Amino acid sequence: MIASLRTGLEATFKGVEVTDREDGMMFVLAPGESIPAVLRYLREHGLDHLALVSCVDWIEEGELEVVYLLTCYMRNNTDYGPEQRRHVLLRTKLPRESAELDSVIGIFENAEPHEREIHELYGVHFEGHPRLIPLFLERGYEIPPFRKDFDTRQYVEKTFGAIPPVED
Amino acid sequence: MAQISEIAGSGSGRELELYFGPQHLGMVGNFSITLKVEGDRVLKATANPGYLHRGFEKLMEYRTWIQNFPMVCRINVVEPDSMEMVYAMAVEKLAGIEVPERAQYIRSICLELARVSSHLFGLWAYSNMLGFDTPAQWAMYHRDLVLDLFEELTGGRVYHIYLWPGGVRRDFPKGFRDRIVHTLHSIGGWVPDYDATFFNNRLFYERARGVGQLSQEQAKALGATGPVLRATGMKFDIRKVEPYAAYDKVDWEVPTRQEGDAYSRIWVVRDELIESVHMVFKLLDAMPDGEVYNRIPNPFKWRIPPGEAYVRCESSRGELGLYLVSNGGDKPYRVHFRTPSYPHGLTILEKALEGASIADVGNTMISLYVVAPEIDR
Amino acid sequence: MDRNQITKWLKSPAKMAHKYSLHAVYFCTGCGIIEIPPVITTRWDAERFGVLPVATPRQGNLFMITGYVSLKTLKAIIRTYEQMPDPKYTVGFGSCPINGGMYWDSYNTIKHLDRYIPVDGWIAGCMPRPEAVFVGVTHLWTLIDKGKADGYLRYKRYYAAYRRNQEMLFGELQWPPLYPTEAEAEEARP
Amino acid sequence: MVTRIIQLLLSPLIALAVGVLFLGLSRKIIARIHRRYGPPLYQPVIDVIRMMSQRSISHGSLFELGVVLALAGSLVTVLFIPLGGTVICRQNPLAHGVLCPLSSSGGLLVVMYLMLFGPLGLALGAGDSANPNASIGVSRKLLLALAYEVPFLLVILAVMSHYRTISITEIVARQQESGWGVLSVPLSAVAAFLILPAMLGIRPFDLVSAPQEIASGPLAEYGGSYLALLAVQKGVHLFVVIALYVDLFLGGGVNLATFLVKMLVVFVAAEMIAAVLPRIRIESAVRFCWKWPTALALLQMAITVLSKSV
Repeated sequence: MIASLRTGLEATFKGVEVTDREDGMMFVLAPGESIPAVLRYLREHGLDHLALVSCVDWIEEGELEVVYLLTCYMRNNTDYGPEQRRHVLLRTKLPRESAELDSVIGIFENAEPHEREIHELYGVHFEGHPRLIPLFLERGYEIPPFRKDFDTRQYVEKTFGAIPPVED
Repeated sequence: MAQISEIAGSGSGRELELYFGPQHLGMVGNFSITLKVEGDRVLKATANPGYLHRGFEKLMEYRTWIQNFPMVCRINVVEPDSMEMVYAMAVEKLAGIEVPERAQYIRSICLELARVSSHLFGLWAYSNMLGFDTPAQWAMYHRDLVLDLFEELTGGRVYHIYLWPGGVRRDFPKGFRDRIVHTLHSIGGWVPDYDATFFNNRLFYERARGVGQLSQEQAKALGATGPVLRATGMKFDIRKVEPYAAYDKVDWEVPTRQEGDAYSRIWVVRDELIESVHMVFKLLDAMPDGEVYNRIPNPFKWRIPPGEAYVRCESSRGELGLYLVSNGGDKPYRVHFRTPSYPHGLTILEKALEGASIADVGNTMISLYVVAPEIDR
Repeated sequence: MDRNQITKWLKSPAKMAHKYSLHAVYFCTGCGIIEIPPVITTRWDAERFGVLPVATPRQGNLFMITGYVSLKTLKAIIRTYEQMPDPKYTVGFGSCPINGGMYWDSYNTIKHLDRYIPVDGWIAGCMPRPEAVFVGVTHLWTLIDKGKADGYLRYKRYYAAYRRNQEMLFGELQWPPLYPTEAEAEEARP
Repeated sequence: MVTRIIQLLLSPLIALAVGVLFLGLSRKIIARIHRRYGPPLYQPVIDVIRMMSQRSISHGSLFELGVVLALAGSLVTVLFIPLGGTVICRQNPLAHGVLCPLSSSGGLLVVMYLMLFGPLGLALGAGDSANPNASIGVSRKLLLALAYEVPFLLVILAVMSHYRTISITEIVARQQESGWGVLSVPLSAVAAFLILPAMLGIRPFDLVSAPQEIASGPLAEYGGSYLALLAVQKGVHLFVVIALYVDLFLGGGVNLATFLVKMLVVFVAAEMIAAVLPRIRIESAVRFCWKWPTALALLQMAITVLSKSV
């Protein structure tokens, strides 16, 4: 089934690049607008566990890369096959200045906090997300703190270093 | 008894906003839930994390590969060893380091001991929440016995920094094997007492039955793993699905339950605890002699070839994954931990608390095995 | 109770009662909280010395800040601290509240806790062992005896400076000042 | 007259001392069951002194009034309860040797009403603190009072119709002549023991002040000297409930010492059961109280009424 996944993906979607690695990892690169469709396709073809939504800031290329990591749950209780060891890594590249993506909550419900987190820490806007409010942070930052051009050491010196001791 | 809860509900007769945590005796960890309450019923629950956010993944980008070892274990204070394990595995995968056979066994033993201590902590938290003070105190004492083992092995009670890329930091000290066996036997001897006071107690059944119930379909859709998923009847365990360390070398069972409520989750935890103890005995018997670590290059000049890896292991709370990207430098380019409490504490908790009684808020949260620092990172 | 304690009890009952009835506000601010359950349970049993966790800040007089303090937590800490009735004692637990510890370059944790609320004593280490907690408590007894555990008085005296530091971090605070600030005190003066 | 005044002063003092001692004892017993050393017996005294010396924050006059009402209610109840002693002269209530300053007036019915002052005062004060946890705690407390009042009333009715009097002194005297209440109204005694933890507010019925659920409920906003007074009130309430149990079913006491020994036995038994049980939900508490204790009390009442009318 997994072998057919590659051909199926390439046949169904335009502009999708699939690469395989021998350790069981499959990399799928898709354009931003087809992400929900590809995710739905993958889900229908057995990859029903969205383990992680992550984001990488490739500052030199000027791109933010959003990564969806998919694996399978078991079909039955004796199902310990190589298929379970399969990881599919779906990624898409977005321009750093105007990073926007469609929300996938309709397909994987547990993507909701992940998308909120990426919105907060990387500044990617997710269209159709019901509550893009801060998840972790208390104060606002000019640059979302996980981007590579946010220098946390400089920031710490500027913010916390400026606060004087109370009594000496 | 619906009428009585309605009477209890009409006591105040209006909607209240109630903050459960962060400063709350029923809250394990620095976490907060905002509850919209009518009388004794929760109408809507909103998880409010971030009290423990330190930006770990950002900080790790500023530290070299080896400097990150003291960092990773601090993400989850309850079970730091699986954090070390997953980082060591990812680094080994990217750098292509082999691990000696004996080190694999020691790693497994270490992780299982950590699981025992973590489950005992969970048992403390859960029974303390319900007001079962006596078994709670015992569980905390027995956890301390396991921590004593760790202290002897690694020098630290809580943070061990023991699992190392290329193996483990040092071999077992002399006579350590007997002390493990002795400690685990003395904990095992208390299992009948735990059963009598807690697990077979009728009141535990009444408090936990039907609380935070999830069907297997719901659990899968919401990304549940670990005891939460196994309590719905699926034998999904990374140790079996994608064996690492020495878990494929010994024979063991994955305990499950069918109902998917707090009661079955805590029973799964109990069964796992016993299974882990048995597994340690089997691993100790099968352990070969030999080296315990392969030398790594000079840590100050250590560069790891570019690439990305997703590795996962089974912590006591579920699937713990690490997405690691290297750009060929001396520091990681991007680290992202997939922690099991993340879906449990944010998505599932909000779902499970809708319509629950206030008496069951902490009950549900702890039975979902949520650890706050794992969520916030 | 030995004999010279009885004279102390007769001389200053309030001070002695504060020493032997330290009710700690149960607030898990960081990973240091992992060593609190062993301290209060069977093996170390802090209740022998009257140390007991309580549910609300109104009932306590000891505030243990266990571990790193993120910005969001600091807000909760300040509010909790201000709700506690005087006299109250604060103990920083672990390296992180002292100077940031491991997280010295984290953008979301504060580095020096004593710049936002007064601290009476520190227990250093990552993690401090349960024994260290007991040593810390006995040191706190000495401080109370000598009248040096005066964090709550310092908070009142330097409230303007503390409030200024808090506002430097958070901007406008949502709650009113605990003590009248200098400007208000000026206004109130006839 | 002088004896009366001395008694009026003495019995609340005994209640205060013994009640607070019982609080300390309960902590020690539970610690020993946990395999801990436990705090010293006088730990509650230290706590009360400490709270008294802390700054108290008030939330309004009702907030203060509630505490006073609760404590006063409990202290007044003590005056109506005989604390040991033998009746000397049945005809002249004033000339008896029983330590009960107000034995001639009221009796069981007054005690029953006065015992409601505790919950009501707490409800009044906690309602004024505007803390949601407190109001949930109060609604639980009133519901729990409703739950245990039903079997309690039935128990008292059975006792009253068995002895054909409402005077507690009289009941005690009759027991000392013809055997304890445990033997003559056994089912009522069992029922009363079952609801004893609910009346005392200890496990498994400590859902009112459940610290892990609603942050100590009605007490959430109390601190300083108010909390000290409420701690004392808890001790006195403990004393009242157990003293009443001893008077109704264990034949009071020949003198104060035997009376206190009997109280100690009842209290330790209740605490040991409490130590191994968890906290239950309010629904289960109400269901429990209206099921077994009520059934037993009803049965005993039917037996008593039938045997008396034959």
